[in-house]
Amino acid sequence: MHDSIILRTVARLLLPLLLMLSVFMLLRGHNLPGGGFIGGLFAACALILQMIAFGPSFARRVIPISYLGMAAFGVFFGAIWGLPALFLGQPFMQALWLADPIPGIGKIGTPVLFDIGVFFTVIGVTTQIALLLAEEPLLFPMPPQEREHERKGAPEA
Amino acid sequence: MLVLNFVLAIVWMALQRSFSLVDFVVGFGLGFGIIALTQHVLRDLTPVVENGRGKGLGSYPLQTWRIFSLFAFALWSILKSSIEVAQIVVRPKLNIQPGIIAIPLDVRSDMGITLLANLITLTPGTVSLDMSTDRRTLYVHCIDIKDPDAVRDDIKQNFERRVIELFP
Amino acid sequence: MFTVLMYGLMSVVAVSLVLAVARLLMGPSIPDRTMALDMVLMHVVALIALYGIAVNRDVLIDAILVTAVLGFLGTVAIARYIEQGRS
Amino acid sequence: MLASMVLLMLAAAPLGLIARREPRSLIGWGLALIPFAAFVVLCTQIAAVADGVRLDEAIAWAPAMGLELRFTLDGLSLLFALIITGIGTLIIGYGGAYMEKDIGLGRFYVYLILFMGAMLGLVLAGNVLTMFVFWELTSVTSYLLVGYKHDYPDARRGAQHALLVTAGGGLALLVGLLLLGYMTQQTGVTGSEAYTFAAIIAAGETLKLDALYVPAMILVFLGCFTKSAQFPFHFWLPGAMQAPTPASAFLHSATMVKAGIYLLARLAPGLGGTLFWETTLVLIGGFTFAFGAVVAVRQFDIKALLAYTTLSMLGGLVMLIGLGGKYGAEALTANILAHALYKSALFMSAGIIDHETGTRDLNRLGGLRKYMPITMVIVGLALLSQMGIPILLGFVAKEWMLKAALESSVMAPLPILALSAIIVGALAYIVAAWRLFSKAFLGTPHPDVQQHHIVDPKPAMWISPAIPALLALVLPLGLLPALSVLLSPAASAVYGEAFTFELYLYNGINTALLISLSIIGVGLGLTRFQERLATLRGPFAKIDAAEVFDQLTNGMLATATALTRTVQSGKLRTYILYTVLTFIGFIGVPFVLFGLDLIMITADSDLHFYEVITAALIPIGVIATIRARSRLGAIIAVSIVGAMTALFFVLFSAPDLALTQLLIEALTTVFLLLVFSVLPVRFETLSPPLIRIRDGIIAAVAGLLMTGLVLASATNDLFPPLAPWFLANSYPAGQGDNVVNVILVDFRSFDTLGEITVLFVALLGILGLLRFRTKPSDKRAIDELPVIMPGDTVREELQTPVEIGARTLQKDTPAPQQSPAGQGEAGMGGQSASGRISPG
Amino acid sequence: MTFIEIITFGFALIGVSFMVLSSVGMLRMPDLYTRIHAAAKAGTVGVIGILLGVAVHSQDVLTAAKMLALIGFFLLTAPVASHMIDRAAYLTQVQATDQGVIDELEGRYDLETGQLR
Amino acid sequence: MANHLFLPFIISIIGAALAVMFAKQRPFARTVVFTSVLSMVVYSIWLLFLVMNEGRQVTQAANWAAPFGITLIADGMSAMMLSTASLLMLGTIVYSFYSLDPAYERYFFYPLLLLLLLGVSGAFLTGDLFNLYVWFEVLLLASFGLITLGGSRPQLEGGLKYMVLNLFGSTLFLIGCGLIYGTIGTLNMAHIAERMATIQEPGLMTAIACMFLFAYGSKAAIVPLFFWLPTSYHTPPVAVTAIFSGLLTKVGVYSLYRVLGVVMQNELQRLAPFILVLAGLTMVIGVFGAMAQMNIRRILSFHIVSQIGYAIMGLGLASAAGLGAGLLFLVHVMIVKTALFYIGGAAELIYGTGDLKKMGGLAHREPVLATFWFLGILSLAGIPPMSGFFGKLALLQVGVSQQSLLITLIAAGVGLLTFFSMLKIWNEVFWKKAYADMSKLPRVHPGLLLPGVALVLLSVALGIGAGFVADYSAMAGMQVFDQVGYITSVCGPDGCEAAFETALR
Amino acid sequence: MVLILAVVIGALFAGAIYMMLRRSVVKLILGLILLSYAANLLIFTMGDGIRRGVPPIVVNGETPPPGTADPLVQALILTAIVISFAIMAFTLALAYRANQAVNSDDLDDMVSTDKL
Ligand code: NA
Ligand code: NA
Repeated sequence: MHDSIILRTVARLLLPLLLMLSVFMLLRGHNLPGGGFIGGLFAACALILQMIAFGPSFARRVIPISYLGMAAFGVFFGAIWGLPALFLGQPFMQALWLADPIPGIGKIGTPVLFDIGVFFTVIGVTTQIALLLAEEPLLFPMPPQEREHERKGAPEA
Repeated sequence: MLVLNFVLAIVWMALQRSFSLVDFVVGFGLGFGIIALTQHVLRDLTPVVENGRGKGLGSYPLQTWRIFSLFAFALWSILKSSIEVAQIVVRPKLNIQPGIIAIPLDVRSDMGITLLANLITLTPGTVSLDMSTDRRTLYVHCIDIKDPDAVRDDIKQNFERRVIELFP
Repeated sequence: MFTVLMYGLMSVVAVSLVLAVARLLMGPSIPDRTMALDMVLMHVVALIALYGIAVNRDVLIDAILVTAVLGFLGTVAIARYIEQGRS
Repeated sequence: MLASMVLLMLAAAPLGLIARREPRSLIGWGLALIPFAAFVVLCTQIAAVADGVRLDEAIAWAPAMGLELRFTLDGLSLLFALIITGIGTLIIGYGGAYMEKDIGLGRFYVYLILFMGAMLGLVLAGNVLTMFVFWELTSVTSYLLVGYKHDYPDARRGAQHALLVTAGGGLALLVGLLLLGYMTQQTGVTGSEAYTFAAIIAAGETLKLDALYVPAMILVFLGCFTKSAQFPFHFWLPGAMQAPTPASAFLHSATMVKAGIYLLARLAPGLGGTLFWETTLVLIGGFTFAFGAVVAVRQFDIKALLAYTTLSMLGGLVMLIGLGGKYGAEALTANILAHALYKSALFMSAGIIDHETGTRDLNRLGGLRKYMPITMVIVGLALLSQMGIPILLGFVAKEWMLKAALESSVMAPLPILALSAIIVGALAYIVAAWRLFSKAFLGTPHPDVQQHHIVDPKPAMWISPAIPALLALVLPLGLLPALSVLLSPAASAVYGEAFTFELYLYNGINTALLISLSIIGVGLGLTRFQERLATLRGPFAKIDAAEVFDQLTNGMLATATALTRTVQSGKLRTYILYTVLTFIGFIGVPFVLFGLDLIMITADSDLHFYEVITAALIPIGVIATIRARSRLGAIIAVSIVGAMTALFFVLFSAPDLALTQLLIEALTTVFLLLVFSVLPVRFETLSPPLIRIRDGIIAAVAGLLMTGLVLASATNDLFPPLAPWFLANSYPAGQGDNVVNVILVDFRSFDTLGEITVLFVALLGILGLLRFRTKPSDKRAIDELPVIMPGDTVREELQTPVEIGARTLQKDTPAPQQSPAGQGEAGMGGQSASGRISPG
Repeated sequence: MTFIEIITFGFALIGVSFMVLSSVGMLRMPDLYTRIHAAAKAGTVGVIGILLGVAVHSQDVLTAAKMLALIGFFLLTAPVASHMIDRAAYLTQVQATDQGVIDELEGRYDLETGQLR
Repeated sequence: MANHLFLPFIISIIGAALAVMFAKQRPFARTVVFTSVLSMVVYSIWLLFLVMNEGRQVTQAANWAAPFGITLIADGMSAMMLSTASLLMLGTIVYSFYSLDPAYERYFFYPLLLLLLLGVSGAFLTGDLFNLYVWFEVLLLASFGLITLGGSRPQLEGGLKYMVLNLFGSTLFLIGCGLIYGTIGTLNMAHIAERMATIQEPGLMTAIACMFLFAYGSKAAIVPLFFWLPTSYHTPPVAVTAIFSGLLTKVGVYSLYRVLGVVMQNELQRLAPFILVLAGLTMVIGVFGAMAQMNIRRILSFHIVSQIGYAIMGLGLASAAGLGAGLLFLVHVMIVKTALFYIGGAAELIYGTGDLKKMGGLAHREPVLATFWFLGILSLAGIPPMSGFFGKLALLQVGVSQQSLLITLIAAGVGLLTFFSMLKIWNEVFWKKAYADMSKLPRVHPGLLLPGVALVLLSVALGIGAGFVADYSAMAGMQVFDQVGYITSVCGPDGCEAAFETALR
Repeated sequence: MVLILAVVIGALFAGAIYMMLRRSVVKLILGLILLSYAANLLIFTMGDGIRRGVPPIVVNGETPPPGTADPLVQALILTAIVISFAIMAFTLALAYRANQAVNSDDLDDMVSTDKL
């Protein structure tokens, strides 16, 4: 069934808006409801919207980075920001803050950078899982007889 | 694309609740990054200004006026027809003749079609059901069709005319 | 006084929410239920907005409203997969 | 000195592998130097021990558990140690010649030397746990020796029976010894000291009065009776005859089976003398003595006959310990020595006969006197000693045994019972001995015997049995006083006080002598009816203890199968049902018992109508999910629950939660659609109404329990919570206004680090799950191999528990292989050994 | 009550009443397609009303701008949802009410190829 | 502040992330994982001796003071478990090099192993209840991934049952955390311990303690919550089953020791008789299950359940000596059971099946494999001088000295049945002669033997060096049972309540 | 409100268990989802009181008043939600693959790994 043009156009329109919103959610998280998880989920929703509108293969090309790589990078990025404290002889992941806030973004410290790591992990994991699940029937189609049995039962849907 | 970038910068400033230059720079930078990252998705969302196909669309201020007039008209027609539908719902006896009508379209661009379809759906009483594969005809379900042709003309005159000015 | 009115309105929306859920439970076909779910989400948005007014913390609720609107993602997904006969 | 002797011998075991190469007989005698060296060292101690010197060495092993390697040398230990090393030397030499053509001799010697070291350690141990360590090692090495020819199912079965019975008894013994140690600790002795024999014996008086005395003794007896093959645990000994003859000669006659006797003797001074002790030992010992002897008469396989006489003598020794007193102790030491000598000689001779003629079946032998004169002499001497014919050591030992019974101070009926058992046993000994001698050496040779060119073996082989046989004759003639130097310290160790005694051949007419001579007379008379006696179908004919043990095992396997099949049914639903019922039981019972009164229901003043609606819609959503008739309907119903929860979080001031819940809600719906849209459409209700009602009730009870727990816990404010600290420190210390997020990325950032790892692992798992599909490889190496080798499996190998279960449950199937030839009451290895010629 | 509050309540009331009407409409309407009209109405007028109320109540230009952006965002997504549901319903043969006068879409779908003339 | 405690986390998280990021360069990814585990082994053994000399090591994550921040604490028990776990993981990685077909590597087999070790190490080192839940979930998900990797039907069926039952257990653990916070108001284990100590009579706390007994009991596969183990453990490749047998149920037991042993001691005393009953049932049903099987890995799997009964007996004896004995037994059984899986797996690879009826004649064919299998079952049956003897002896000794004779006799009896079912494997696979000519069967690869042999030798060494091990586990047992010592080392000399009040002012 | 919440949690828990006891894999998964909802709501009730309109947000620097909602509980639930989401995703993938391998949605067909 051909995908509805209306859905596709709206999806494309929403993409930049939602991504912007997700970054905003991430950065304001420390002071107002938001943060790494919520920002990450936002961005993931935006990408999954593309998947629903255009199908998984298109969604994979929306961002030219492998989502698995992004997830691994997120974990790595999140973990390394605990190390600076260790070098100063403090316990792992102790918060270290820059003296004055960066205009336009706000105070930056290891917790915020850790939150950015969380952000990328969430995007990478959620989107990759969605794409894996969506591509599954295309790569390994269900055995045919399964299909007949399905049609037999009058689908209420 | 540039327009989109500016829009994003403005959105960023609104979100940040501060309109300083620094916020604009940050907003624009972020917008630039996002558009660069996903530009092949956004490629043919032709913004109003750059579309030069025939019809000499006149200058930029005229376009902005048209946007606002479309916006105002939309709000007005939403209110009007929602009251109509409300009456239908409230009246104890339901005498409505719902049905699906086909409307030949002149508008071509994605944005145009989407805007038109959404406007039709938004005005209660009409829901755009589907678009023919060759994007020639739009099928709309109406809650109460006294005279099919009247409805078709009403939609084409009021909505399509205004939309086509913006997104041919 | 104003807040009491607001709570009143919220209760009205709550009743309307129950009606929407009724449709969702009865709805013969899945598109009925999907539409009803969409209605429920609208009512959630409405309740959150009214609550924001009543408790006077408008700044907090904007993020929530955006998310509530994102609920449409679920509705669209359901519709999308119904129509593909994949169900 | 003692520790190094034991540990060196254990360490020397691998040297046995030299015997993989030729000439094995020479290597055998070379290796015999190991035990011989120990024997010599021990001999140097005889004098010192006789003067009451008591060597005591200890190496700490696990002091926290009272475990140390403590070795002591007193009379009793010396006697056993000398037997072990002396006969050990002969056995190893003999083994080299006996298994000259078998490359496995290397492996055999490793096990044998390991056993010898363990046995030595057992008898020299000063600490009960040290003894137990070696006790278990002897069981294991015996298993390996009996199962030497493990290709044959009978060997495996015999080995398994031997190990399970002795190891089972060993475990009971361990608990018994721990009880003894614990009781000794109660009397004030601390640490590993409490586990030494000396301390236990010293505390004997108080231990005997302790309530735990009887259970401890029962457990210790279990260990000893299984090890020393007392009735009803005797059946493993005949089964163990599957072992190569050198092993049978060494383990299952002279040493290992005497471990139980050694332990009882060692504990006797401290824990002996109670009514329970005496009655148990005399009854069981006496019965085994008589029973074993009687059964021996009916055997056709020489080794089986010797096995039954061995377990009978072991019964006798147990009885002697029970009888107690000086004479009991003396008789014990004398008989231990006498039996060790003649039985090892007989076993080795049986090996020679088997080695030369190829069979041990008395029906297929006969007339060997013309072919094997030397063997005949050796067997003759040994049998005379077994029959207790005067001037042989056996006669002296039997004299003392009768004296012990006559003079014993134990409670009334026991001495008479003991005496009658001795008489019956002695008579049977005589008949069995004569039957062995006459059928093997006298009479006309059996046709098989005639064809083979049978002759006496090389001296390297007959020298080993010859020495103990000669000693049985030489010792009584002149060395009795010298012997008492060895036996007195041993007897005094068993009796508890030091005393000396003299063995004598003749010391005037006394009742013991008269009984002994009359026994000989009657015995010789009975030999005329030996064949009829051999085939007498007594009351015990049908019970084959080994068969009973097998049926017990199969019965247990059948119950195990039945239990597992019901418990582990495979249905996930049943597992979840059991789990939920356990949940209700584990948490419900204590909660109902103790927690109910804590439930406080407080009115909530500013409750709003819309809050009630929001909350009420959640259960409605749950019911909708349950009753949904299609998957998409169910997904939508679940969405209501999610949406209402999110709304609830908004209304009760948890913005971050509401945001996360709504987003997760949308994504969950998408994921569910992606997967469910491919699964089958209909939601037919699969289970019958009755099941659904039952599940409903269980679910409701679990829900009710959870409601109760929530009510009891939420209103409980016994202690101030942590929350205020986070509210206070979020801005100043955490540099952030959104306290929840500050907790997530700073205060408890370690949780969040774990959480993103959870996400990451989930992704890796899903990636592997969806994209990685291994093809089941169908080619297997074993498929082309020829079917299981048909063969010498005389008895059906333990089939799968399933088949056994089936077989055992149908009661009527006949026991397999009722062999035609006279089925001995408890034929060796449960099989008619007569028909089997066991190679090598 | 202050003037601002009155206006807020006004907008909110309009919004809520339209929502209630649409809920009622959803229950009363004979078939799915007519019900979608009622639902769409709630989405549009109902929420817009309440959001305008919030904008007014906040007495802050920025929040009001944000609310307008939100209304815009909402106007973009709500119709798409209704459209998708309507389309899905038609494709899976959910029958319309018998009072239906005309159906110019009749027979235009070619289910196999997914084309629509 | 013992900041070295963070090393295991840093090593494994960054190691795993790198291994996935550079998954294309297979050799690099493999060495990253190997060096990570190797350094974990070295670190944990160093920690073992550090704790022995200097006592408990404590630090606070992100430097927020107890009871508010997350505490990491390593005492004797955690050091013992951590070093054994990382050693076994090293063994599994070496074993996988030789036993596993390379395709597994492309789907992140080694990073999953490393993350499993991360979860386990986190559970051993954390001093915070909710943080324990998080590390539980890490190791759970890693185990879900590992058990299903390969996608064969048995793996999927078994994996589904494994997952659902474990999820139910871990959700109840989460609910338990909630209830504890609701009633006791804190999440720091030391603080909970201090506050719960003031509750004398049985009440709601007993029900909540039972909930933890249920949650950790289902993870430790005690009766009647063990169904997930036998149905799924025999389905993945042997290397996976081996490491599962050494780690997963043991984390459940460790959590029982930590939460019931340290935090809820009053409740432990009350529940002790009930726990002993569970221990007995677990021993018996586990060994009965093993006797009914005719497949190597299924027999060994049921034995895991049976051996957990012994560890629960240690808990049921509810004393420093009991816990010490339990720990000694636990370390022994982790090593020996994993070794038996390695060796059993090597035998299986020769025949291509684990069905005893199709195997046989291996004693002559592979004498080294036979010898170490025999030594392994000796150790499992508790025959001296193997480590098993000391494990069992310690438990029986404490059982006797605390007059719980019934459980002691059951423990001894089940030991015999264990030996019986292990002998069945010895008889059928090694001694029975099944095939006339076995020359066509493949020979066992030395690499496959290396881990199994090494661990059996370790069991012998632990037997001979039992003095040190016994002392260490006795010390560890005392450390666990010494609630005051635990509280003061986490929150300072005047306890957590005082620290709590000063911080709030 | 605590009573209402307690009843809701009880209903969710009961519904979850009933669904998990069904033979269809799909219902089992839905049961697990309801179970995680029950757990999350339970933890929420365990917070330092259930309060309206006082989110744990610091307003221009002052410490939030004592009646503020419990932030710790909210942080725990947020973690729990995300973890149960990851687990739900894995459960779905596994149920899908199991269904594909066994070609049936009925759990009673998945007993092969326990056959003696
Ligand atoms: Na409309
Ligand atoms: Na509380």
